[in-house]
Amino acid sequence: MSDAPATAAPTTAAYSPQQLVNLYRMMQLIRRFEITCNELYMQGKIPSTLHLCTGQEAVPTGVSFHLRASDYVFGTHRPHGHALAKGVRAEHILAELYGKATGSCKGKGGSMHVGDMAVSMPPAIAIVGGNVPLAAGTALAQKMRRLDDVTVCYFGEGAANEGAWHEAVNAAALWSLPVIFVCENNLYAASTPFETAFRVRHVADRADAYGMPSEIVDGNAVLDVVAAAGRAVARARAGEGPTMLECLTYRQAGHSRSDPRTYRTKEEEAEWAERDPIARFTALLLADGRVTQGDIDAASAAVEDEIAAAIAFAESSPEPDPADALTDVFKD
Amino acid sequence: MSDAPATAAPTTAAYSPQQLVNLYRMMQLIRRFEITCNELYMQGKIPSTLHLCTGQEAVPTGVSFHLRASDYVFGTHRPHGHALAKGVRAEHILAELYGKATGSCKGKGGSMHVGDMAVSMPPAIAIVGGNVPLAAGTALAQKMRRLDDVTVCYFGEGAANEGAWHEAVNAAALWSLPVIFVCENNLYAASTPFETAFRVRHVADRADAYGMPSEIVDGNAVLDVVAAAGRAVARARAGEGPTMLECLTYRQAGHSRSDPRTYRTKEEEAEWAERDPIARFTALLLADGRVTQGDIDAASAAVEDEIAAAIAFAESSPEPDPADALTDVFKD
Amino acid sequence: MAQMTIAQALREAIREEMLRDERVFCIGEDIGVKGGFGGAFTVTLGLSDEFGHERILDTPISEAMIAGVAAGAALAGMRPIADVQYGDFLFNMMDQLANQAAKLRYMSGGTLAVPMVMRAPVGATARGSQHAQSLEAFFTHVPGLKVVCPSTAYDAKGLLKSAVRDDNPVIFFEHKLLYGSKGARQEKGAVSAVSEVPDEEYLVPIGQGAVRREGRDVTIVANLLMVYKAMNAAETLAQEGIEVEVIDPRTLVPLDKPLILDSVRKTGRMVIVEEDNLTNGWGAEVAALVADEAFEWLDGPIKRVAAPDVPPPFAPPLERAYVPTEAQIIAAVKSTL
Amino acid sequence: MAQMTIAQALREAIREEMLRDERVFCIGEDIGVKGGFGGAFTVTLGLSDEFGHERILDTPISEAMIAGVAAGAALAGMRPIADVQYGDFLFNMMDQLANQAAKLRYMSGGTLAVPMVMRAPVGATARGSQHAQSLEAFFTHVPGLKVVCPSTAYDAKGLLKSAVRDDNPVIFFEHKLLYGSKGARQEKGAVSAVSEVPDEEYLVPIGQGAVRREGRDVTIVANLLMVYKAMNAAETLAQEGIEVEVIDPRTLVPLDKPLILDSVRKTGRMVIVEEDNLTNGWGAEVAALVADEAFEWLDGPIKRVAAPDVPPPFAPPLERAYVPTEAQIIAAVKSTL
Ligand SMILES: Cc1ncc(C[n+]2csc(CCOP(=O)(O)OP(=O)(O)O)c2C)c(N)n1
Ligand SMILES: Cc1ncc(C[n+]2csc(CCOP(=O)(O)OP(=O)(O)O)c2C)c(N)n1
Ligand SMILES: [Mg+2]
Ligand SMILES: [Mg+2]
Repeated sequence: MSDAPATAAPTTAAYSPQQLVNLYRMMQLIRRFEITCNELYMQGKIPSTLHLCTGQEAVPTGVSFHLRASDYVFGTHRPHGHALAKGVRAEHILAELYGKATGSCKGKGGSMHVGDMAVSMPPAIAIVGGNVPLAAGTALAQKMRRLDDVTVCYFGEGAANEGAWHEAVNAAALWSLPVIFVCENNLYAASTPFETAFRVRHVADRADAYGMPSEIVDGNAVLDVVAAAGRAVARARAGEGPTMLECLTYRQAGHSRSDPRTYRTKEEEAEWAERDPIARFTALLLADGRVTQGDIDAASAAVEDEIAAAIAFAESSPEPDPADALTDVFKD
Repeated sequence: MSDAPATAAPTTAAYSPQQLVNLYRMMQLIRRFEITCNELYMQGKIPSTLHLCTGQEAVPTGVSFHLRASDYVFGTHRPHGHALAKGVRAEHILAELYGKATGSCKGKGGSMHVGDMAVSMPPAIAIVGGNVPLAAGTALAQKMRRLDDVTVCYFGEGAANEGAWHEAVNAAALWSLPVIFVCENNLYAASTPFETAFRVRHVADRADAYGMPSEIVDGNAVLDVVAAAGRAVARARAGEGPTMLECLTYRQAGHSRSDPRTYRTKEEEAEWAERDPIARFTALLLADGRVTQGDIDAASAAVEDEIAAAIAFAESSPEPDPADALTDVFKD
Repeated sequence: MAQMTIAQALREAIREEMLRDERVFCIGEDIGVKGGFGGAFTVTLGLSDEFGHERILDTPISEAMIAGVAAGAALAGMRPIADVQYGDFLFNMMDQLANQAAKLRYMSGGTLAVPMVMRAPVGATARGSQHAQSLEAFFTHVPGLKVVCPSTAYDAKGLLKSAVRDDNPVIFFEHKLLYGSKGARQEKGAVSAVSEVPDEEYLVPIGQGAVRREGRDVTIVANLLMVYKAMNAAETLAQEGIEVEVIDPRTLVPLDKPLILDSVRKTGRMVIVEEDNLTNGWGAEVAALVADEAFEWLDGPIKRVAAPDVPPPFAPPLERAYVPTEAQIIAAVKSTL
Repeated sequence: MAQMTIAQALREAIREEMLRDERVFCIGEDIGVKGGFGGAFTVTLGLSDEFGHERILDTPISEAMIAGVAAGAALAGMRPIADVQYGDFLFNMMDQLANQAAKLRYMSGGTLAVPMVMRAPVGATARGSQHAQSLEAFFTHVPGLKVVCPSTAYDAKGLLKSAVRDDNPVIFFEHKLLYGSKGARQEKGAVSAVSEVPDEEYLVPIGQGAVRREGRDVTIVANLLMVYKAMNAAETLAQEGIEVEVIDPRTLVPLDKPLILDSVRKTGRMVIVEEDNLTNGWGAEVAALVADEAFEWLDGPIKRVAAPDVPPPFAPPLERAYVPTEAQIIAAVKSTL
């Protein structure tokens, strides 16, 4: 069943100051990483195209709060936040975006396919909905191998109209697989508004059609995401099966590279800017008092260092040898 | 929303004796056609394989009660009943099964692809779920052309787990297309029981996920099907959009050709034999009194003549010229 | 006469056909949204203002539905132009194209027709493995489908109009680097395919190739972006006295076999250039055709220049090693002499 | 030594691999249901009694899910053997096979592997257009996939075991008329592919073809059912003094190029026989290979015998006109002389 987002103001009480600062730090890292990518893209240092997740930082941050290195995460065409939150190092992602040999996929993947098997993140899948069957597959393996690891599958609301999504979500429910389906509902699929693609009001409404529990979450309230993801991950680890989380959020940037965003209103953008997940969380922390402005500034400074280091790493890294284009197709 | 089948005993009052006899006659025609096909198959006169719909006659009979020649119908791999009810002539279907040049598809289609464009039935689609996008397409054409024709799309419950089904059902709901999705839920997909493929109890439960109205119907009570289909067809003709009808029924024969049916119990088969749609309807008619045993016998006799004529036609028809294998690929 | 990019030429073709025939409509993702992109490469930009959102129909992200709805609407009397944002996503609709649209007429004994166009952008543009493939050969192998691949604005307009009027399913491939898309949708490394487009209506018939350059020594058959690389290679080779004939098949199914065979019978040497992966690319079929029907005229081995058998890589240095180059074409031509 | 049909040999291969390696499991429709069929052609019959329903996993009718779940489970340490009831349904899972399973390792920079087997029955058996195609060429054209097509019980067992142990996605084609399925699943027009299967374990390496008959005059390359038709044709031709060498590639990717090229260098003449549709069938690739690398040794045109470019028809007389015949093979061989 799916209800409206919990409106009760999220409480910080359940978390240590360090945990709270870490949540801030990760959201800030994702935000600054994306903004930096955009600048570098504009400078022509990153080829082709980019799908940025600014405004959506709270979702992967809150979900990954509960994940281990051995848990699988499948990202989408908009995967930088999924990867950073899962623990892929900023320098390895940025090097991948630059197409450098030191990238997390040796430059073969690129922005839409960042991942790092060192932290159990396969290449992000840029076929909308295409990652869902794969995620059901890793979850099936986790179940058959009697592990208590879980799989997280991110998808945008637009993916819920793909056939592969339907087939795999049904199988996950049917077999009680340890997978959490995390919908980042940012109201648009490229230029297409939610209502242009759905007659129902919520993606979570569809979970019922598979007999799968679901929750609708304020995706811009990181502690709400932490709480909901905590319930879902616990269910999965306990062998109680999958959960669908619909996180309501908003993409502050364009869909990809220089998207003029003329398909939505400035008013709507302004409204959502009000609900910026980082600003909201910062205000909450300062009101709460256990975390000080000093802690936040320190975390922000650390993020700047990490970003600067990532740029230095990416720019100083070697390009792949053209001959490598022919390797890594088959494993012998 | 979907509720349990209306238990109220269906009433004949709304229909003329002629209409009632016609319903009987069509169910009897389908029954006798299928039984005859099986005999001819056993005699080696029909090549390859057969999917018979004995026990399910009430569904297409009740649905087609409301259809015109210009309404489209898409059948499944089990299409003989869909075709007969839509008005494809028994002789043209049987000739098609024999692979004769006089078949409704010139022998190019065969049992799994019977159809006849003369009555707006494209070849049945043997890719499970594959007919659903096509049906949304003909319905879209009907809507764009401002016709008040409708499209009927039959599918077995097993098809509801196909991605194409999901994508097309969503589109039909989204665009309010004049299509009726008729699920023949006969509890099994080949050897696979419903519960092995679904966690939900009803296919109709899924209609909610698309914002589409649905009804669960006793698929072995022809007047229940007539009534539910009447509501759905009326909505579609009035431009009010699609409906999903889940007709609960049972396949009395095996899945295909000589299926030993060892995946289900004799008890279950016996229970459903009790609910045989033709026997039930006959009893209802005789109890009701407006239709006499004589009327029924006359209709049955007419059916036997039609079957005999169909066999004579099929057997006396010429085989296709081998050279025709190369024609009908492209239209110039 | 107007100078047009391929994106403009395709838009004009769609406009004219929609004005000419009310049965024609467009269906796809992000093709008509107000304030949107006009599809992934601006081809339908502005058309929803002119024709409305029923005839420029935006869909959910449901490729199998798009293809199936187009096929169903086509058999019911409409003439859909369907749009997929990247050719790679044709795999999501493969059943509807290869099992349904392509086979429906045949299964019906020729009693129905499926006049639909499926437009698909192909080509590697540093987007990585899932937004870069050239997929022609997956469809030349499907009986019942026609396959078109224009390389100039003139051909793009004339062939799209012919495809819309064709009574059969047509897979219409467009190369991302040839669109000449402007603004937000401009592509790095794009090649100008701008050409003169007559003001008066014209059609380019499906099934006719074009000789882009005459030559007596070696025949090159190349499509889409590779036509331009082949022309450059031919130019370079001419300076060395090697006269290459460059043929742009323009459509792969039906293939203009006489044009190709006659050229090889003249030159006795053949090189095929495609961005598609080598093994079982459409070039293999052209090679097999020539090795059968023009064998006696062949004076040297048939060479193919194609992408290697790897997925398209992302990093530019790797992608440059993936996409066939002029140097490879020149070397291949010489190896046939 | 035991005499086995291909269905039995495949079942034995699965049994042995499942006993040997607990990571191996089967996934598909109707493969393990109690009292059911053991898949469309009885290959997994009885295995769920022995291994249980978790390791012989029955699925909903969801091909994209089956392929994607197999790929996902494979990259997470399992070794799935996936099953599709008819090869034609591979189109429903094309994205998961061609965009995901085939590309995942490459996109990851070689940091993961996808050891899965996708089993698929092919061949025309009077079931009509959607249950009859031969689909090899759709997959030989996908970099990252291996393609296997055994024609004997011995090869079927040895190759399936090798496929299960291979660290890459393998598409494993089986011909409906060669299974030798019994009882309810017996096929009209079946050809016996029964062969001696050793009691002790053995593997047949992926990538090695087999010479089925030696000959000096003409080389025939044929796979699956066509191997038998080619052998019969060779027998007939021998009576006319024409000595044909028949090569069964057994795997199409990787292809045993040396075996084929050496044979053509010996005979100077080549005929390719496939049930796949002619245009861009796998035979086109073999022809292109030979026209390039063995050109100097060729003494005549390369001929292909394949299904015509039409969907598979239903009626037996039409189907007989569709499936390549011994007479066509004999004529093709003579036309190369
Ligand atoms: C199968 C497929 N169809 C279309 C696309 C093109 N495409 C890329 S992103 C996108 C929109 C996705 O929207 P959503 O799933 O909501 O994710 P978001 O971009 O909003 O994060 C589309 C249509 C694709 N990559 N894959
Ligand atoms: C895409 C696809 N997958 C699998 C099959 C094989 N198959 C044919 S009928 C069938 C069962 C269909 O069950 P259901 O949809 O319930 O229809 P029913 O046979 O019960 O009428 C299956 C799995 C197919 N024809 N198409
Ligand atoms: Mg979105
Ligand atoms: Mg059923």
